[in-house]
Amino acid sequence: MERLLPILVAWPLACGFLVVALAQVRGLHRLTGLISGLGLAGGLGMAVELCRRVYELHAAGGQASFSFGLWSPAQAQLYADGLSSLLLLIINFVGLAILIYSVAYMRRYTSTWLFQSLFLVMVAAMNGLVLAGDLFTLYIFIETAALASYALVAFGCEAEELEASFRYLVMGVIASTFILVGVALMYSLTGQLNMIQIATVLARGKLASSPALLLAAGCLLAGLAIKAAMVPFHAWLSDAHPSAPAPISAMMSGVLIKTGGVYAIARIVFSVLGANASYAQVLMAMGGVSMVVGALLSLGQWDIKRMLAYSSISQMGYVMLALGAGAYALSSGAGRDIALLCLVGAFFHLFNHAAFKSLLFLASGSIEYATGTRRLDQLGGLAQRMPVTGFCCRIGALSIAGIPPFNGFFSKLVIVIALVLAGLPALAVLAVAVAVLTLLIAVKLQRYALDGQSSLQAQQARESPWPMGVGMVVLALVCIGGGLAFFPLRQYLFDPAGQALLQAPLSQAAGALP
Amino acid sequence: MGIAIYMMAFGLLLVGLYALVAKKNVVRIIIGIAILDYGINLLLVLMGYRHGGSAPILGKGETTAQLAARSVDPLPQVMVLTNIVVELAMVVVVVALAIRIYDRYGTFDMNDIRRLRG
Amino acid sequence: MRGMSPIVQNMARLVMGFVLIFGLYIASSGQDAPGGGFAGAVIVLACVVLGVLAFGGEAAKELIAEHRCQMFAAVGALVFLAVAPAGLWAVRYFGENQLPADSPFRQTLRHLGPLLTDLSLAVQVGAGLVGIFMALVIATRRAMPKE
Amino acid sequence: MTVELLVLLLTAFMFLAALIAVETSDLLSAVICIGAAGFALCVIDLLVGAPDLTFPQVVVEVVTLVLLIRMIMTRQDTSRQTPRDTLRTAVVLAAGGVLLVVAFFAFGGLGAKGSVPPFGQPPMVQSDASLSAQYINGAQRDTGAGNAVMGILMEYRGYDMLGQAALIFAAILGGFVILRKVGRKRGESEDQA
Repeated sequence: MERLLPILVAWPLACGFLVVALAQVRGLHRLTGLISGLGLAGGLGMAVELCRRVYELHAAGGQASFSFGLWSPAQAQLYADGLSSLLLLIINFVGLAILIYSVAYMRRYTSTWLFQSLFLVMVAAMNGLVLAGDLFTLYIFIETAALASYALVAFGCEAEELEASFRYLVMGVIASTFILVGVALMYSLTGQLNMIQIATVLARGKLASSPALLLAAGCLLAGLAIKAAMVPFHAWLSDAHPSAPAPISAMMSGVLIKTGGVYAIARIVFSVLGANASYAQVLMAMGGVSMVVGALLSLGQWDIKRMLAYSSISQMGYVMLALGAGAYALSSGAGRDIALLCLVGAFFHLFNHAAFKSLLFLASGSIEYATGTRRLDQLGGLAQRMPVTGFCCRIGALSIAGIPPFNGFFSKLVIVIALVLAGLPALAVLAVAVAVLTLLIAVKLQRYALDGQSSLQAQQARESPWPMGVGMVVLALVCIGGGLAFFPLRQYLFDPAGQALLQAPLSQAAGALP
Repeated sequence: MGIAIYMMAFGLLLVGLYALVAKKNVVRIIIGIAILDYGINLLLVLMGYRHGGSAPILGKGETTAQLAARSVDPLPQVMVLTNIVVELAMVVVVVALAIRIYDRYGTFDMNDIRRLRG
Repeated sequence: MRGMSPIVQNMARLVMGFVLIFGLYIASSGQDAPGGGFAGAVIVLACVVLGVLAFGGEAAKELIAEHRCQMFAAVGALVFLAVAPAGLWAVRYFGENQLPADSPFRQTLRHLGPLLTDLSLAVQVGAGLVGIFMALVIATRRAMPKE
Repeated sequence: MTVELLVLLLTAFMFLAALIAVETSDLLSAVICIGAAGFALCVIDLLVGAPDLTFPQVVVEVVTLVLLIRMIMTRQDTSRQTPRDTLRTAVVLAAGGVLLVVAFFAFGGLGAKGSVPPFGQPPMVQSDASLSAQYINGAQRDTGAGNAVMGILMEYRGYDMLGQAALIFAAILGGFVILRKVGRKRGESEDQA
């Protein structure tokens, strides 16, 4: 089983290399789409298998984790537990749906093999990122995924896209510098790079609240907060995400900011630094502010993709708030069950957001494909002209708004309940208020794009090609099914993921202390 | 003296950060990226230094224990080596971006390069 | 980009061969001395840069086509993916098994894996970077008339 | 002691060169200053026992310089001499000041406790349990590499090597993507292509 972990990175990567090689051979260049599909399908299969194994171990009550090191387990560079396997499932599933969509969408661009190859490299890097058990490996893969995304944002080579990519790259370089300074300081302080070993050294408590640890943790968290576009550092996201081709917007908003930002923050805070009260406050403050500011900024936009990009900040705020509440419950002695509920809420919302935000970005891409514009005030009446896109867009909008049968409602409900139980009723009220704001955003999207009078552009719109429809319908089904299947999903995916963070060695050690 | 050296390395990082955040010229921003990379490489390689240490390469007839007793820390060097690859990768992408931006906008001035937020 | 004077061209012709050999040496000697695949590849790139500066971009453009560079980069990367695990396995197997440490067979095999890994990495990085450099040269030339 | 003094002088030189590169008005001098800083870094690498780093550092340095100089020489810099962006400068200076003060204490200034090990005493020296002590003690036995840096890079941390290969591949493809002449197809051929 451990041997599966490097293959999860190497297989999509090999397919990505193969795509470029085949594209240069006459007669074989038509195979590139198939090869890239195989790359992601293989990744998805392995992710499902990993989830199954992790669940079996979890159900048996044992240590539900695998680690893979080339030499000795103490130096393991790869580590998989419930959280990693959940993220792997999200990455590969959403990636596959987006790839199917992009087969048709990318026909308007040149050199599509470069797109497919970069997409696969990005997915492989994200797989490696969530599997990293070593801080420096984490850094390398964050950097690889980011580098691929810089190039993909500029894929259209138009002036705006190049500009957005440049601004994004500058922020990315600042972020990765902070991350690497943090990793270097952490190594110098503890003499280790492996996360478990660092946590063990830190748990001895010699370094507690020393300025050096403050600097190291501060650099790491600041760098990752830039990657996650949390509010003081959110400026790049609203340029980069809308400028990319729609499949890449979907991938970045739906998956990249979660793996490179939120996942890495959760992993480092819970598994390496130890979830104490001060980190909990930092996370909750960051999450709460992002939630409100993101929603307010989103409401004022008239560009569909820009509106969706700002709402990503807000929704990631929810996840961060729930993670912070989990850390708070853990450190304030409210009990592990409540902490677990907070984390389950966070991961459920992360899962749902990956589905509905990718869906909405794909739908907006489809609208742009058909009408040539993304301005809400130039659209209208698309529900009749483009039935499949309209239907999927409506489902995505209802999910993000938190209307009951869809998945967004349930995850927000879990988060609100968990916040109340954790003794943070004020934040629960804030979460409900932001949910109302999000509802307004969804209403605005539907009112101007789908309903009402058809504008000039919208009257000539035709339904997009079928691969785009397939990609959207798959994600829409997840949005419908995710809400109804909360309890099985919780049992099979979210509980192992939450336990993985709570079971981290440091939390145990901290629990043992008075 | 050790602290002074480390502070210089941090100062280098801050100069790079300043160039990235406050400067308005594409070339100067690229220079800032290069400075940041130098700062990081410097910080890492300094963290691995040991008083009177020498390169971690096994001499003729030397045992591993003797090597471990005399050499500098090899792990930060490995990190720097990897980071140099990252640096070159960044430079390739950012120079390509800058050239294309110049093609499209006809300038290196970020004040004129702002069609976004329109 | 035009070429430089004949003196420079002759000197460059003389030096380029040595630089190329030096790059290959560096790429293949990472095991016991400073060097490695990446360093070797970048030295090969420096050789191409020298050639382009001396002889001009036109001369190199026909020799180094973009699709060929992409091809070589991808094939080098694929070989790297195939060879690196085998090399690791070989190092590990011959590091742990019972053959005497100084037997030439074991020494050879032990070094072969890392050597191939280094060389494939050098092919990937070298071909790719040379291709990018040529693309940059062409892009630079296109910008010239604007002055 | 002499090594420390030399390293201090060279880092100060790098700092000054970087400052000049950022502040000078001429772009070409800026690029040359940054080249000087890079070569100072190579000398530091040699001084502190890291000859493995000098090769890649020098060559990457030269390639960067050539790229930047060609980029500047063929293009006119039409950027205006705008007044300094005071808000951003103030933010950076404030954040940088805080960072420097924290870093000063983090590196053991004024005898702060629990600091980063002082210059000249890497974690390897402090304890045998540290990662690099484990690596260096096993390098020759496990990997047969006389060069510990390469042994670690290629074998102990072989997985990073995979990440590196992916990273440089992404950069190469990214370069090709960005330098394409045409990104989007236009006109009638859109729907059939």
